[in-house]
Amino acid sequence: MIDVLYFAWVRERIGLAQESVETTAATPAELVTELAAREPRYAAAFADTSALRVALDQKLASFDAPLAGVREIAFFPPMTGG
Amino acid sequence: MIDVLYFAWVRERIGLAQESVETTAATPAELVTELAAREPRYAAAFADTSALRVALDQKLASFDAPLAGVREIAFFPPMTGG
Amino acid sequence: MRLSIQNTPFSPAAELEGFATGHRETGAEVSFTGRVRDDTGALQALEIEHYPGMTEAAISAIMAEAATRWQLLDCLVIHRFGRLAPGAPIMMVATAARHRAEAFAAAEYLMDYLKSRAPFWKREITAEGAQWVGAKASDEDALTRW
Amino acid sequence: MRLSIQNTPFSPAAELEGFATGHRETGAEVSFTGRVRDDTGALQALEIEHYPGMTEAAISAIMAEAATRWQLLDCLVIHRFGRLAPGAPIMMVATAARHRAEAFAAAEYLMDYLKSRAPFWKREITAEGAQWVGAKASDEDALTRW
Repeated sequence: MIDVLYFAWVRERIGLAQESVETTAATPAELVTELAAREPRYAAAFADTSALRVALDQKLASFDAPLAGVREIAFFPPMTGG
Repeated sequence: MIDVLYFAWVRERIGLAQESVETTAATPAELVTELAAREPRYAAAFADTSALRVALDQKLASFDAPLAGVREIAFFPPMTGG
Repeated sequence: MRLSIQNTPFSPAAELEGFATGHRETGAEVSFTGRVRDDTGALQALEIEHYPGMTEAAISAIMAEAATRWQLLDCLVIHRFGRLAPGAPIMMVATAARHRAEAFAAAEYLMDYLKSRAPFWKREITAEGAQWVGAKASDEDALTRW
Repeated sequence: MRLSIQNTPFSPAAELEGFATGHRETGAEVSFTGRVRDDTGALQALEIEHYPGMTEAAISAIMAEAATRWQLLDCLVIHRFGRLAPGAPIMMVATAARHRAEAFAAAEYLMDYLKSRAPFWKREITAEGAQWVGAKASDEDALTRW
């Protein structure tokens, strides 16, 4: 089980801010493939992962980083703070 | 007649903040030569003009700028504002 | 060092009161304030979403890096989230150092990293609806200078 | 735009109140404050001499140039002269622009030119006597980047 968080337009497209997911995905990229296969709203949110960022346990990571031991993963668009 | 102003250690060495000088000097460099010939305190202040700056009518200028028409000339060390 | 992520308004001027006092070596202080800009007069509000927990961790790490690189004597970051009116301060950074070059560089570094590495997302609200603000390539490019 | 050359103390925080308000295009404000630094604990006071008339003219020209180069929406310079205590603010600049790059560049430009082109001279007073502060070659060099 892993907590999956969505922010900004990713959250809007999926219609959820957070969910717990049962997965054997080894990387964020594999998790994206699983989620996109679920429903069109997920497929729409993950259509272009080059437009997305991912954080593992609240640290920016790459889509091919290992998911082993990670408790919280977040998907969001590039940040626009400041 | 030209008003001559001295600032910072130039003022201290000459012992004057301001004086009016009768001169036919064509440039600040010529005026420096005239003043340095007057007394040791002027010679001390003007010993190294590369350590000095000059302003003509309150604008930075070079030591070989024309003095014609200038009413106020000032000599001072490099500025240390800010 | 102080960091505040808050949904309440703040006054940059008031926050600067007392900043960096008590350090006799402080010669230079720089502050930056970002405000809700309304270029066209059509903006009703700016909504800012963030990632609680990661926001604080990411900005703390950026501040620690800046403090080390430029030997800062003090450092302050305030960033709002929630709904902001046009003209309102969004965020501010302040830096204190011995000399101006360090204070300026640290403030610009903090801003560049906050723009692209702190998990905030902005949405502009107008009469036509809501529009997510896109990240600018120039903001990402700005990081390459550090 | 506001310029004040004064021998009275000022509060940088208080001076920032109201700065750049009333411009809906303002997205970025930068302030710089220079303080009397006391590295050794031996400084009794800093005395600042200036050239009345030329000071105002020189700084006004620098501000006008900065406002043009970076399309500033507001600009403020305050500089003290006379006798200052350790820790006291010597001077401040503030700039307002649409984006942060312009506000930062204009503030740094103003500082670089104020350092080397505004007719101020500083003297440090300690128990051993008074010592004129020498100009730094690095301050003159800083102008070459503009």
